[in-house]
Order: sequence, then C-alpha cells, then structure tokens
Amino acid sequence: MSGRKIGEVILDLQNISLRFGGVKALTNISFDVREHEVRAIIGPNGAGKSSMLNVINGVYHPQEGRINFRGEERRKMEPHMAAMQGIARTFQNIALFKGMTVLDNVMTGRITKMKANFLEQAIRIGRAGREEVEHRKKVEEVIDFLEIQHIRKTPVGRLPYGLQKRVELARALAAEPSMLLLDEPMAGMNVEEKQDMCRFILDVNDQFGTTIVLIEHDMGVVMDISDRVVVLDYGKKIGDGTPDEVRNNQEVIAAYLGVAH
Amino acid sequence: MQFFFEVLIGGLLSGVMYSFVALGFVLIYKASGVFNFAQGAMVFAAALTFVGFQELGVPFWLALLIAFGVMVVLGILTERIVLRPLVNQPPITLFMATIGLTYVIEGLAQGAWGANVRGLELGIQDEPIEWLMETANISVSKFDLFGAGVAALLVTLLALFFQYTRIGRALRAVADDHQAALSIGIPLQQIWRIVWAVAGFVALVAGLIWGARNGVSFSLTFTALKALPVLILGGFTSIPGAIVGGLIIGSTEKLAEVYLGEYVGGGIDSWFPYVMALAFLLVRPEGLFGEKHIDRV
Amino acid sequence: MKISTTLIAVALLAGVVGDTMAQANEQFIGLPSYRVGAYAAGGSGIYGGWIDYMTLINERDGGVNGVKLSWEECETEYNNARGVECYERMKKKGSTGNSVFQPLSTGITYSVLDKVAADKIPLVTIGYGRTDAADGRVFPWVFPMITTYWSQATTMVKYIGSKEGGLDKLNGKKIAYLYHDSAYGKEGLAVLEKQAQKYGFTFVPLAVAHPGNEQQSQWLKIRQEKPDWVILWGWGVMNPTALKAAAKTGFSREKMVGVWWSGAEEDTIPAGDASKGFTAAGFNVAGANYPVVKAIQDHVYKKNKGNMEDKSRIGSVYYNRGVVHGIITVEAMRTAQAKFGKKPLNGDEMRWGFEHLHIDAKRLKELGAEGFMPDLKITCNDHEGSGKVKYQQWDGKQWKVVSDWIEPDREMVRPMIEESAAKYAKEKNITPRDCSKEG
Amino acid sequence: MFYREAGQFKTTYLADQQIFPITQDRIGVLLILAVAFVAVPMLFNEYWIKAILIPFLIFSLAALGLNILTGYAGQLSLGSAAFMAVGAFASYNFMLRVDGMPILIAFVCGGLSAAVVGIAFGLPSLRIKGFYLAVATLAAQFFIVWALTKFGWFSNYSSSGVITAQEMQIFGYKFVTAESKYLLVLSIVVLLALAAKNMVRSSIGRAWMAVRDMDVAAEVIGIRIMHTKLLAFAVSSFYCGVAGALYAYAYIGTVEPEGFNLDLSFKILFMIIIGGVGSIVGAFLGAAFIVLLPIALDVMVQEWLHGIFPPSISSNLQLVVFGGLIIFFLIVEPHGLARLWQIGKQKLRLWPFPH
Repeated sequence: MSGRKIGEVILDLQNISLRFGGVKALTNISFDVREHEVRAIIGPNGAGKSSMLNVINGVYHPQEGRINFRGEERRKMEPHMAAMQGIARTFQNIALFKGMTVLDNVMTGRITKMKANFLEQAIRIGRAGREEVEHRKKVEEVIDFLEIQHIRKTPVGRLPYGLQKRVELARALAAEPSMLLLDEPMAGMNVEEKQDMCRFILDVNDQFGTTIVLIEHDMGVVMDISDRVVVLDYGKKIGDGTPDEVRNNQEVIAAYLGVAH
Repeated sequence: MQFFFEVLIGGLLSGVMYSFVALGFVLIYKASGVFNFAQGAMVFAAALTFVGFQELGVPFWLALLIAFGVMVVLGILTERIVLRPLVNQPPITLFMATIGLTYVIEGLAQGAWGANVRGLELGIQDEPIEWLMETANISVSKFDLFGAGVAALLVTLLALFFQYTRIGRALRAVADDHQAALSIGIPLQQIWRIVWAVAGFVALVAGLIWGARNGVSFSLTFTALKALPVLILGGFTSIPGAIVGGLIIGSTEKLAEVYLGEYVGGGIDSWFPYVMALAFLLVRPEGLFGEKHIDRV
Repeated sequence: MKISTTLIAVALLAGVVGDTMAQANEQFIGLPSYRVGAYAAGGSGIYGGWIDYMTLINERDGGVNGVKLSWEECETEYNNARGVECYERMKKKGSTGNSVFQPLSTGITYSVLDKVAADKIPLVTIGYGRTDAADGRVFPWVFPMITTYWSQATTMVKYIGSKEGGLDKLNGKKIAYLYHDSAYGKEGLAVLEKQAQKYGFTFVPLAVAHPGNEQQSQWLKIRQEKPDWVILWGWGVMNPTALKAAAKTGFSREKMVGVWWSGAEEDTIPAGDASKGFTAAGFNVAGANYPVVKAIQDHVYKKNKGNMEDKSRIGSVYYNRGVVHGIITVEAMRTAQAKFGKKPLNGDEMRWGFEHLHIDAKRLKELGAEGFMPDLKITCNDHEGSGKVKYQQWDGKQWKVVSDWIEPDREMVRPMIEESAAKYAKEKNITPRDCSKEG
Repeated sequence: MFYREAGQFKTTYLADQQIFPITQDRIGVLLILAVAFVAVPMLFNEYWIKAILIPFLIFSLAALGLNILTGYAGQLSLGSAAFMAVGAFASYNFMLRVDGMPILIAFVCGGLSAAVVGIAFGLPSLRIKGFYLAVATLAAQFFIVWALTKFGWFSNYSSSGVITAQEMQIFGYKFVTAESKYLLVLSIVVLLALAAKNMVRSSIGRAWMAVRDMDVAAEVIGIRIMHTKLLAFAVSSFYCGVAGALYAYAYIGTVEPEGFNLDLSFKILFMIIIGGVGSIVGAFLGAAFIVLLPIALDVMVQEWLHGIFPPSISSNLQLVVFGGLIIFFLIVEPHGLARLWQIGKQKLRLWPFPH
C-alpha cells in the first residue's frame, strides 16, 4: 500500500432501504467510501451485497435514503449516468457481450468518451477515424496491463471463465473510472488466478488511484487487500470498520464468519 | 345502449374464436419455448383433412378421428424432424423454422386436397336466438354461443389435463424449468410430442369452428393473425391469458370499429388489436397474467 | 451443400433463359399462373379453363389457321416480385417472344405496367387491373377488357333499380357498400358516390379489413343502418363470411348484390344455406351446357388432355372465366392474323389484334359462347370494349342467370376514366395518342 | 495457401482498423465490385438484370437494414416491408410535391421519413422485448399499410390507391435501360453497405451489439439504451425506406400498398436468418438465396416435372420444398450462410494443407 493516500469521503450512503414488492432487500443501511481506498462489502449469500452495488450505480433506486457522491446529492438517475460520473463495475455473473471479441468488449468501456456521431462513424471521416485510433491506444494499454494481448481478437464466449473475469475488469478499467465496483471478481477462480486478480486490483488502486468497492467471499483475500470492510446480513448492516475491527466484531462472527466458513 | 350491448356481446363471442387459436400458440410456447407460427397452417390443415375425408364419404366421427390422427402424426414428425435437431438454438431460429413449417403444411394440405373452397356443416344454425331478438332486440347467434360453449369445455378439459394427469404435471414442470424437468427424469422429447399433438387437437377444434363459420379455405391460416394480439395481451404462457385476452381483444376491436371506425374511414380492425395490445404492454410490460420480471445482475 | 444447390439452380436458370425453345410454327403464350396459397382457388380454375380452351383449339382445329398454340406456366404465387420475374422469364420465349401477358392479379398488373410498353407486349386484364387503362389513348398496351370495376358498379345500381321497379324508385333508398379495404375494394367508392347523387339514394360505405374473416362490427352497423340493399365488394373468405353474417343478422340475401369476385362457387359453397338467394355480377356465366364447354369435354377431356384435376369444377364460374380468357386471346390472334398473315405473331402484332378485336353476336354463336359472355368491340379509344354485365343468383346448388346483359352508365364512367387517365398521362409525361390517326 | 493473414503484421492501429484488414479480402472485394460494376452489365442479359439482380440488390439492402436492427441491435422486427412502403410512398410524394426535387435527395428523404416512422414504432422496444416486441412490430406492418391505403393524399388521390414512380433523372441523364437502373441501384447499395460496415465496426455498432448481448451491463457501462435502440430503429428503417424507394423506382414502377405485406416482411427476415444474423455479407447471401430459390424451383419444376404431375401438385411441391429447405438449412447451419462463408475462408487459409 505504498504511495497512495486515502482521501476524503467521496460516496456517502445514508439510511438506504430497498424493497422489491413486499420483499426487503436492504434495510436502513449507511456507510461511506473514501477516495483511493479499497472498501469491501461482505456477508452471506442473500445479504444484499449485489443490491448495494446496484444502488450505488443506479440500477436500483432505493425507496428511502440519501446518496451523496462527490458532494452532490444524487437524484433518481439512469445507470449510464453513473458511468458518466466515473463509476464502473463488474458483475457477479459475468456480463460480457458474448457475441463480440475481447477487443470490442473492452472498446465498449470507452463509449462514454467517444464523441463522433453516427453519421461521422458511417462515413468514417475526420473525428470518427481518429477517435477509433486514439481510444484503441488506451484500450491496448489496459489490455497490456491485464496481460490479455494474446486473446484480443477472440470472441469472449469462447474464453475460459477466469479470462472472462479478467476481460470484464479490462472493460471496466477502459473507462478510466474514479470508482470501480467489483462484484465477486475472484469467484470460481483457482488460487493462481486469484493471486493474479489480487495483484491487478491492487495495481489499479495503486497506479491509477482508483477507489475500489469490492464484494468478495474469500475472507483471506478481503482481509488482505481492503482498507475497510462493511458487513451485511439479511439486508442489514451488522459491522463496519478495518479488517481487524470486523474480525473481532462478535455479531459478525456469529452471523457470518462462524457459520459460513 | 341496446346497440352497445349487442356490439359488446358480439365482440366477446368473436373473442372466444380468437382464443381458440391463441390457445394452440400458448400450449406449444409454454412447453417448448417455441413461438409456433405454423399454428394457423395447422388449423387450416386440420379442417381441410376433416372435410376432405368427409367428402370421400367417411362419417363425421370417423373423419374427426382421422383428422386428429393426422394432426398427431404431424406433431410427432415436427418434433422429430424439426424441433429435436434445433434444440438449444435461439428462439428466433425456431420461430423461422416454424414459418418454414407453415409453407410445408400449406403446400401438403393444398397439394393433397386441392385448392377448392369447401363448406363445413356442424349442424348448428348460425342464426340469431329468437327470444333474445324478440325480448331485447339483441342479436346473438346460436352458433357463436355454441362456439363459446366448446371453448369453455376445451379450456376446462385442458385445465383438468394439466392439473390431474401425470403428463400434465410433467408439462407444467417443463414449462417452469427445462433443466429441472430433465433432472427429475421427464423425457422432454415425449413431452414435446404430446404437446404438439394437443396443439394439433386444439387446431382441429379451432378449424372446425372457424371452418363452419366461414368455410374451409386457405384463409383459415389467417386466423393466426387474429390470435397474435391476444397473445401479447394475455402473455405467451398463460392459458387464462389466452381466454381473457381473446375476450378483451374481441370486444374492444368491435367497439372500436363501430364507434371510432367511422372517423377514420373504417377497416381499422387489421391493426387496432395490435396497437391496443401494444398500448397495454407499455403500461404493463409483463402482460395480463405474467409476473413482474426483475433483471438480476 | 446449399452453395452447390444454388449453383445448380443458377446453372439451370442460365440454361433455361438462354435457349429460346423456338418451335417454328407455334404461337407462344406465357401463363403467369398461381396455384398455391390464398388465391389458388381462383388461379387453378381460371388458368385451367384457359389452358383447356387452348388445348381445344389445338386438338379440334389444329391451331389458329394452322398456327398451334404453345404455352408455359410460371408460378407467381400472386406475388408482385415473382410476377415480374415470370414476365421477364417468358418475355423472350417462343419464336416471337411472349405475345400476351395476363397475370390475373392487379398487383402484378401494376408491376409490369411500365415494362409492357417498352417490351411491346400487350397486357390484357379481364375484369381486374387498372380501370383508367380503358382509355387506350394513354394506355396503348393495356387492355382491361370486357368490363371494368366502374362499369360494373353502375350496372349494379341499374340491377338494383330494376328490382325496385325502376331507377327512379331508388330515390330515398339506402345502399350499403361492404368492401374489402384495399385498392381493389376502393375502386367502387367514387363511382357509387356519384351514382348516389344521380339517383338520390343514400350511400353507406363500410370497410372490411383484410382478410375479412371477421365482420361482426360491420354487420351490426348494417343492422343499425337498415339499408335496403347491400353491395358486397369482397374477395376470398370475406364473401362467405359476409353471407354467413348476413344470415346471422337476419339480412335478406335476396337484397345482396356481389361483385364478380364475390360471385363464384368458391364464395357461396362455404357459406352453405346462407348463400341462397345471393346475386352476383359476372362478365361470364356459370354452366357446363354451353357448346364451347361441351366441345372442351368432347375434344379435350375425352382424350384425357384436360387440365382440371377436379372435373366437377368444369363449368364453374372461374373455369368459364378462364375459357373467356382463351376465347379473347385466340380471337385477337385471329384478328391480327388477318392483317399480318397466318404465322406466329409477336407482341406488337398481337396488340393490333386486341385493339381491333370485334366479337359480335354472330361470332359468339359460332364460338358456342352465346350468352356465355357479352359481345365486345375494342377500339383505339376504348380498351374496355363492352362493359356489359350479367347477374346470376345462387339457388343453393348452382348459379342461375337472372338478368340479361346490362349496359353500364357510360356517360358517367367514360369521363371518369378519361380524367383519371389524363392525370396519369400528366404525371408520367405521356402524350396521348391521336386515335384518328391510328390504322 | 493464397488466402492467409500470416506475415501481414499490422504496425499501426490504423492499419489494423481498416475496413478489410487482410490484403486478400481487400483484393476480393475490389474484384467483386469490378465484376458487379463492369462485367455484369456487359455479360448478363436483360432477364438477369431486371428480374433477378435488381431485386436481389434491393432486397439485400432491406435485409441489411433489418440485420442492423435484429442482427446487431437484437430487436426482432416483423415490419420491414411496411418501412419499405413508407420509403416508397414518401419518395414519391417528395418528387411529386417539391419542384425540381433531385431523385437521389428524394430517396434520402424517403429513407428519412421511414426512419422517423421507425423511431415512432421503435418506442415500445424501450419497454418490451423478444417476441412481444416482434408481435408489436406487426402493429407497424398493419397500421402503415392501412394508412397508405386509407388516406388518398399518400397516393395523390389516385383512383386505385397506387403510385407510379416518376422518371429517374440525374443531371439530365435518364435512367431507362435495365443496365443503367442496375448500376444506380448497385451504387446506392454499395455505398450504404460500406456505411453499414463502418457503423458496425465503430462505437455505435459496439453499442448496438452490447445492447443485444446484455442490455443491463450495457447501460451500466454508460450506453444510453433508449438512444441506442432508437438509433438502430432509425438506421434500420432508413435502409428499408431507401430499399422501398428503389423497389418502386428502379424495379416495379407502379406500386400498391398491399404489395408491402407481411409476407414480404417475413421474406426479409428469412434473408437475414438464412444469410446470417449480425453479418453484412450475410444479408447479401441470404437475399440471393431467398430470391433465387423459388425461381430455381419453379424452373426446375417446369423443366423436369412438366407433365409428370398435375400443375397444382407441382406448384404446391415447390412450396413444400421451399419450406423444407429452409428448415433443413436452419438445422444444418443455424448461423447462416455467412458462417459457411467464413468456414470456407478458413479452409482456404489452410489450403492445401489439411490442418
């Protein structure tokens, strides 16, 4: 954890409650995320972790509660607005575009930054062509960074699971986000792949200063790489603090650590 | 007011006719996820086969039995030749295959029985019920009422079939989850064969009713177009949806033609049901009886 | 796999189109027929009758003045693009190229309208097609022969008038117009509106959406409006549905008059008893007892060379309409042969034949078609030639003629045709021919 | 041996992002274009040009349009023919009502009109998906044909409700001969095909595919779903609209609204399914297949079966074989002719060595 400096609170969630019909997914949850930190959300299955990420990037709209991002109170918004604000994410069940190549998938990550309109693109003169080259450079940097050069032109549907996860991360990184939401980035990976993924996450955090919000089941990993951890259970927050604090929290031990692993 | 009721009742009864055809779509979609565009052609083929055998001097019930047999064979062949090789293909491919199937069925039926247009007599007069005419001056056809009765009977039979037979329960399991159904040992292919046979039976009934109403001609295939808005309204997987959707489409279509039609020159029932079903979907995308779907990510 | 199939097909096409299949002394006639799909009932009947008549000419007379007729079918499926392909495919066939094109489809007629003038092939549309093409000055290559939709509409009013005891009795009456909501169905609108003004009846148009298998709302309207007569301008399933609905509504079939595409066995049989009493127009009549149909039985079917699989349809309305197509084609050829010689004729020469075609009562009798079709005389100016229509009533089993040939209201129709044709000429920059200079 | 990319290293991203990165492909395309523009008008007779090549190109264009919507953006539509109708009738009215309207601009206006209508009927796609949407597009199919029939204004109050295409003229040159019409259609189709190829390999194409493959993820990445879907509807309808205008002006001449019926919509859908969903070349291959197959069948029947079967049987046999071949083909190669094309190239890449 060298070189980076944890900064101010940039995301502040206050008393968030989310319901689907009669089912309560999140109840009265408050926590914050600081700039440049690695923030983990843990909890057993069905605790509401993914719902939490979905609230953060605008896929779900909580019925109650306030969200403050970079000092601005957030109103109801569409998910693509979150992307505009620099929030990128990966998904629990890989959400890549299966019919497209790795390169194209990662290129979609730059979509908010491409300005040429479709007519320019159709004729491919001026800005459209230049843009493709410019953004291709950025994308190639990300591809190099995540060491997936060799599969550039392969359709993602044909890749093994671990590589798909990595491509998904590449797509998120291509957007040069200031905040990255990772939903179980290491699920289903072997030890070696996990180590690689850990390294990438830390490098991202370190080199680009990207704030990371992470959901992960592997406690070892979580405790190793995160600065602060929030613990959810049945849609409620039962713990929040540094890894050490959480590790010693009785309620957390009872509800989660004791039973699940 | 009396006129309004007359239009409404007439519309509801026509709606039942649409439900007949929609039912066939629903059965197949429910069990195999196939949007079977050939349903209209099946209605035509079933009715034509029935009338064809009748013309050859075969008695009513025997002709009915033979036509049913032909539809069962058709269903089994479809499963074997078309569906099984296409399993796991995207829905649109299956849909296109059923359009191909439409050409095959139409060609076979017309090739075998000729292009002649035939009449079909079920022995029920298509005339207004007299006492209703006299007491309330409302014209309701005996035949339409008979059609509604057959529809009610058919739906009851199907409901019982789904509820109380082993095959019916298996069918529902398949509809809910193919994988799960497979894992508990239900032979999917057998289910599909049965469901296509049942859809063939529904097509036969629809063909007889529609055929008796308008004659047995190629236009029976167009009945499918009447059933599609019913499907979007009622949902592709809901049998009650097909019935209620049919009633709603039938009645509003008639009311619209009568009360709105004259402002735009009439003939609006080619598109009005579609636009109405569409408008309904915009308000309630899950359809009449569908469950609200939440995207999970 | 598929590629090889395509290659074979392409090779075949190339081969077929390339060779002319020329037979020295044969008149080639391309038949853009349709025997599948929704229109098959009409197609198989009409093309069947037509082919049988041509076979009759070949078998009995050894052709037309020694020139045998030859033909080839091309399946159009009543589809415009397929029709164009058939037109182009058959254009160069035979020793002189295709000499006449009769697609029996208004859509295909439109699709080849521009092409026939350039290719010099007469386009003959008997009882369908573009009505204003009756103005031969603007449409030299198109022959909407015998009678047009507009003429027919006026004869319907005349017929209704005769039933009411005179045209003057129409004043104050109400006539509903139940029509197929398409270009075809709309043909009757304008002229009937004018007739309504002229004779003082109320005109109630009611559109029925294609295909017309549901007419509940229209018939409820009819029940509400209580018209004295209903004109049925339907097609296909719309006809039996209308008849059934009329029975259901309690509207007398005796008071329903149909267009000629509503007046075939195919329209009445499906409706069963509900059709009884329904009357429909026709420029040909039903019946197998006319000498010309009998001759076909004797010379064609006895030799087992008939085209109809279902022989009970011989003498039906559609079949006889096909015979009329045959008669007109053959007579036009005969007319042209008188000028150009007894040899196979090209499209240009055939066109002259059509334009000078004159089948009078005497000739009809010779042909064994007296009362079977009206007499007609085509001129450069008038490509319709007759306009006469007969009415037949369905007695539950067959069509029975119930009127003589009824003349159309030419004073009304002709100016409408000329006006519409002039508009077309203006849009297309066509200078109408001066018919006084035509030979 | 001759078709391979080995040894062709791209040293710049620009080179890698060329429209056809492999040299042999570039040569191949140029060769095809040369044949299409020069050899075809010289070698093919009028029948081929008028009755097969022109409709083939026009339907290819329509299929291209539908493929953008269905193949790339994943929105199933059964209303392509109606959008063709809009293009045809709109072009006609622009030519009729605007003095001195150049024909090409009229085509563009026809396409734009179709695009506007396409957007209107694309709006439901924001709420509904899959077959529900497909059935909903039938509303467009029926409504548009009804409206064109019903309101006389569209056909300039023609008594039969049909329109007759005006003469095509560019800078005083009149397009009358089959060859000139063919070249005009070919030029337009080639240009629009290139534009389509450009779009699908740019960010808009990636956005379409992203929405097709997983719309929720696409939205999270920052793709505006509404904008992307509606743009797909607009572009697709534009292509169909131009195809419709060409159908009227360069092919049929006089058209009636009923000519643009559901059957035609299905045919166009067949073209992209048989040709290959989500493939530019697939639209052409599919159109060739669907245009040629019925004609080839009819020719075969007339040649071989003449007199063997009664005509109605042989006609119905054509229909059965047509339907059967479509099913057969879907089973054998569900990804369409475009995939076979690719496999063919793959084989060529290895040739003459088997592995």
